[in-house]
Amino acid sequence: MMNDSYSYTVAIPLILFFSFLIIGLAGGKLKPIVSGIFGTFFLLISTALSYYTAYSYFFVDGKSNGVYQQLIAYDSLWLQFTDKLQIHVGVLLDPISVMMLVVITTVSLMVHIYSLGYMKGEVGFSRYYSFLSLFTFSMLGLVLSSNIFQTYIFWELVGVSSYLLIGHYYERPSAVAASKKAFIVTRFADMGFLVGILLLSSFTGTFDFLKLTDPNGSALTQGSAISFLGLSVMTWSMLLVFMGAAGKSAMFPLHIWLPDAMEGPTPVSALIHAATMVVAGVYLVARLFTVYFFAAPDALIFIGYVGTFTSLFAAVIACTQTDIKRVLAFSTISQIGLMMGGLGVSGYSGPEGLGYTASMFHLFNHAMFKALLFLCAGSVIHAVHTNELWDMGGLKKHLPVTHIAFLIGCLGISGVPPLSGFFSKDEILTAVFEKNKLLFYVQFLVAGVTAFYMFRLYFGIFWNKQREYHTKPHESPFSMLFALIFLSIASTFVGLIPFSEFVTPDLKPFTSHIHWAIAIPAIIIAVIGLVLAFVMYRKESDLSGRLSGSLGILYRAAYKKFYIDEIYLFITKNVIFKHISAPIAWFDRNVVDNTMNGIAAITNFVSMRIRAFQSGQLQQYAYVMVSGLVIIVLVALYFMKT
Amino acid sequence: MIENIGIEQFLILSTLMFFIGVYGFLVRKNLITMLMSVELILNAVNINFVAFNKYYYPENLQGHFFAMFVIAIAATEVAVAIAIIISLYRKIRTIDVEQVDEMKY
Amino acid sequence: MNNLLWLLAIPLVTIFVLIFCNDKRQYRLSAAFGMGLQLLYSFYLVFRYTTERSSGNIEQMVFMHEYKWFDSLNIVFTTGIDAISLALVVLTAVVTFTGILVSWNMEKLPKEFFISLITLATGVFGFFITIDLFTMFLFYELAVIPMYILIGIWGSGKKEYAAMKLTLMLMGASALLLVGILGLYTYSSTDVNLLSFNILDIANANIPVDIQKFFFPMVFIGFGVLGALFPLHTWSPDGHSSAPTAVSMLHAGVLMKMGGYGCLRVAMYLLPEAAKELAWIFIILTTISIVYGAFGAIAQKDLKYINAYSSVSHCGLVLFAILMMNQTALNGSVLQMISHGLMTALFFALIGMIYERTHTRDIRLMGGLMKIMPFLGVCYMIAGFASLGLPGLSGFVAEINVFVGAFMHTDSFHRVATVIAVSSIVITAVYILRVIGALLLGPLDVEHEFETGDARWYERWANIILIVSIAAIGIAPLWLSDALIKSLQPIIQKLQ
Amino acid sequence: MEVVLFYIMAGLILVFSVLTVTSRRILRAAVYLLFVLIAAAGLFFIQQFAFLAAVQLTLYAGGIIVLIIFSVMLTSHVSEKLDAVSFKKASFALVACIAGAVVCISTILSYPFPKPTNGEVDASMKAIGTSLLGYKENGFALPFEVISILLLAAMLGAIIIAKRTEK
Repeated sequence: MMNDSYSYTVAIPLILFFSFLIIGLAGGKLKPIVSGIFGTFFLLISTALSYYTAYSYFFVDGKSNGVYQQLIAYDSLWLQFTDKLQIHVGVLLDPISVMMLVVITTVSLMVHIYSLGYMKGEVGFSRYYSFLSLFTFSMLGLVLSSNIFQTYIFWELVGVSSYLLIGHYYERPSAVAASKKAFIVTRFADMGFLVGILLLSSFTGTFDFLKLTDPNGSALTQGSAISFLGLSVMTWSMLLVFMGAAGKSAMFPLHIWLPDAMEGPTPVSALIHAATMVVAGVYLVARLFTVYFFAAPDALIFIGYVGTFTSLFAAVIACTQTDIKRVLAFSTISQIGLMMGGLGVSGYSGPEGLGYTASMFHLFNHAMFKALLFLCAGSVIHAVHTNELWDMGGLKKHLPVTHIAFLIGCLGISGVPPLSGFFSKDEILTAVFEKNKLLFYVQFLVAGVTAFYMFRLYFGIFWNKQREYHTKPHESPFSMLFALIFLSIASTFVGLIPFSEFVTPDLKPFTSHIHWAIAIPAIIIAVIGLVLAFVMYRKESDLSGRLSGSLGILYRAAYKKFYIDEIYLFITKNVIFKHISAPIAWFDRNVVDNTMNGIAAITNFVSMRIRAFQSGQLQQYAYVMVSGLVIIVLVALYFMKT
Repeated sequence: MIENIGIEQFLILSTLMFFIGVYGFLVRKNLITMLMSVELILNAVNINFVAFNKYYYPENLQGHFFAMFVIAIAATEVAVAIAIIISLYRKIRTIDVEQVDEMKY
Repeated sequence: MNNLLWLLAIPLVTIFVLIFCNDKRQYRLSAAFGMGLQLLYSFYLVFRYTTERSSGNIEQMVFMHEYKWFDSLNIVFTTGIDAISLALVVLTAVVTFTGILVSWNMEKLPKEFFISLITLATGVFGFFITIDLFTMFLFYELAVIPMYILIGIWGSGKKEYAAMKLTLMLMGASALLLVGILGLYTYSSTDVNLLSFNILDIANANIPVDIQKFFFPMVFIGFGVLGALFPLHTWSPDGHSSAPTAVSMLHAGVLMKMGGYGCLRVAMYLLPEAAKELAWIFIILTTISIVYGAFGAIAQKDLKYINAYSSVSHCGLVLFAILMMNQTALNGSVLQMISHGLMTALFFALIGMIYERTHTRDIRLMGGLMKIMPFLGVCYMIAGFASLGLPGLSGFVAEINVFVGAFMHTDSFHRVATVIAVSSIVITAVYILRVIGALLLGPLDVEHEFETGDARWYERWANIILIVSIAAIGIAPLWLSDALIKSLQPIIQKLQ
Repeated sequence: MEVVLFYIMAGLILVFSVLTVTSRRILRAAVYLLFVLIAAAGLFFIQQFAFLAAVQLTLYAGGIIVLIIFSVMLTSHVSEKLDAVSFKKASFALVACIAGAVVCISTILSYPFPKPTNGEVDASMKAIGTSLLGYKENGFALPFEVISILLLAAMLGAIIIAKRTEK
């Protein structure tokens, strides 16, 4: 449905594209701080526009007859394959995209402001801001996509901006390797995504989200009938699309790039690798939820299992890591796993769609508190110049504001009421409980583990024993603290938003309540985790060492991230490089090329033989000529008499 | 008179002379002697021309003139050939045909 | 002004002027001026073409002119363009012009260099504007021969070997091609007096399927060698790596496109029935090409070799798309030709510039160049992103057209081939990022004395022109793609 | 009379031809060639081509042989003996030549030559002169001119080739 009154929304991403171009092209000539302020200013405009859009969509005219409308605010033809199959670039407004607008612009704005302080004096400051603009532009483009191919386009663009930002410190080999890994792993997943799109479009004949996700439309019924290897084609294509989503959202086993991506500047981790880009996969599944639910329910269940498994897997690893950013990275993976789990068990209409709503709710909350946690971590790193947990301790006196903000973040993620995480996690657990008991118990456990590792971090950084620091740690500048305070407030209160009034799979609002029967055990297990962490890490003690020692092999495996990286390394280095690529290069040089050279050599050889006739001996030529002539005459005279 | 000699005799004579010339051309290694063999061949041809003119076309002189032109051409040929032989001799101090095999491959 | 012979006249006059120039300044200025003029003229042609089309001219070819050449065999030099050839003409003009900018400081025999380069370009222009098989063949040869001289004299490394190999393989291919062309000529009409080399005439002739099946492989392989069809691609790595910068650009950027264009315009268009029956063989070969080139590129250490193998992969995609025989795929193949032409020209230009400063092309010996030559570094990254198909740059548009088109076939053979081809986007990412990582990023290798200094003005302009073209197609592909689709209709109708 | 003369001439020609190609002293070979040429001139006389015979004597026997002898003297010693011809080479050449001769002679003998017309040949100086400069039927003005150009060209060529090149 076209709606012209929202056509200004196209400016929300475009402003940032221009910001990218201006800062990117003029970057070298501007004073660094000027490009920073430029970028922030442009983003501020976008943010204001987004808030205005959200306000008018949710509270003024988004609803019609009690149902939220999917509005096409802008549409233009970008590329035409056939008369029917076209790529449009457009703006689709519906509850989740408007919600994402708010999330992205808010977090991004905070990160922009934060970075003014954090990145001050770094080389490549302008470059940093131009890439931030590029990223925000692409991310906004992604969520506003009206077309699955448009999603793919921006999907790739966020991938590349992530690559560029992870590799910000490009002189550090580890950063280069990490950025490369991130890009290639997600690229591999995107290949699945692309094939999924191709498969989907070839059966439904459209890329358009509105046509694809229309529950009464023809798109959903096509392709379900044809099956391949026991699953319907629709299921296959949706699984492939999920592969793309899993790559971006770091689902097991494609999660390996995210911890390494922490090589990038910390604000980047907060923006891209915690709040926005990594949840793009969740967003994509939510965007195509109707298709999953009606045409590929098997794929949906699969997503639920993958998400839940990943959340446990990552949570366990998070308990053993000592790099604070990596702990947060694994925590992100774990939380995204929960969101995927929530989506996987969701129903479609009315309160059955709680899983969907909860998942989006959690996405929203997670963006706030995880960005907060990362920015706090950034503030800590800024103060002590190390990422290593055991090199920190006793910082609560030096960094009071950061301390409080971090505490709020930890409480939020652990699901302690009345902070935001409590509400969304409770809804997810409720939804899972009603659908699948196994998944419920796993997620319930994850909630406890989450509280444990988060408070392990908290106590490790801020309590524990005071360490020796090269320079006395000091609180961060105002721009950074402003972002921390803003996000703290947000994380505290966003949980009170009645999300089910806004975001539901069938676009019809419903009212949800807190299920205390599930909420209370969840709070209890979170508190248990908290207390455990308190006991083990409040003061320096050998308790944790003894525990890890007694767990032995399990602990080491978790510490080594279950050797997944090593497996990948083995596959890429030994299998692909050594046993495919190098042999092909050898084959090309030695077999294919030598065949060609061999043909040349044979020609050469033959001609060397033939040239012996050309001896330069005049008499030999004459002799051949004479005898040849005689023979020809003989033949002509005696054998060709007719 | 000449009627007593058949044209075959002339032809056989010239054939023999021709092949003697060819034999010389094939076996003599000295370029000058090869040149002489060529002269033999040319002369053999001349005899044929003249004989045919005499026996079958006495009313005009085509064979006769051809023989004359052959003689003229033989003269030019010898002149050029000897020039080549001499300059060759200056260059490589030999006129042995087997040594003159630069023009190969 | 819309006589296409201008496209030949301008370079020829430039060559003529060059003959009378006598110092380096004059050579490069006159060469750049001539080719700049050519570039402007090609833009003017685009403008004329669009006005012509929008005024309702729906002829297959516009701006047709005929010049009787050899009456008794009915050889008529016919010029004419549609959107496909026009796009390639503009590509050629862009690449030639930037090639001359890149060779601005050519030290060795600059006059002869520019003359040969422009001669080569003339051949290419002629090839694209003619719609007469005989002259097309003639221009093909005209483009290949200067290559031998250019690589043999101005090349580096094993240049004689590379030049010989390249020329011999292309000549061998052209022998096959000639047989094919003569075959087409012989069957172009049932009346001996009406035999014709004109593509449009031959398209109307009904050539029997058996005959088509005989000549199709010849024509396809003949052009395919130029388009680096596996396993006849081996001239390309050696040739590209030995050639001087501008020649690599022109060669990979434009000459290899002649292969694709020929396959499309001659093999597919004139021999459609055989194409349908025999396509599967070549689909297998091109699929191998795509993956094989990409894997081959991973293991290389020399920048030019990496790029040469990447060209094998990308040109494989061109031929792959052509064989898919539907509108989207064919459109994708033409877009891929243009896109690959631009980005590979950019790559080779950059490699040349980097080589000038580092005196090595071995990626193991370099590192951290971004620090000392940021402009070239950024350009290289953009070229890399275009190559791995980043949206917003031309490579993406071409690739999705190819993939979507190929996937429209519903049988599993085509689909499996397509999925394998799609996998190349990952492998491409691997080698591109590997090069970027090893070359531009990481710590600066201080053991090697690199000449510092970022791009000079002419290098900047060459890069900027190419990047702007790549981005223009990548951001707004619709106008180009629509024009191409219209021009592809006659070919598609034959193939259905 | 003519018959006897013919056989004498023919005998001389054959004998001296063989000697020309077999003699190992080059100067002698030249002299033998001279005899062959003179004998051939004799044959022309027998057939009443007096002018041709005269040309043969002056040009061939006179000019060419002298030229050859000069060149022999320039390039080798008078007393020098050439190497003997290798048996292999000689036998191969002989086989080819005899085979050729046999083929030709057998063809000649088996061919039924028609009876000669026996007309008188008018080889007087006048007839030769008019034919040679005539440009109508039976006129040889064009070849005559061509030959003259050829001679000129050969003269120039010979001078240039034999000219000592300065180093």
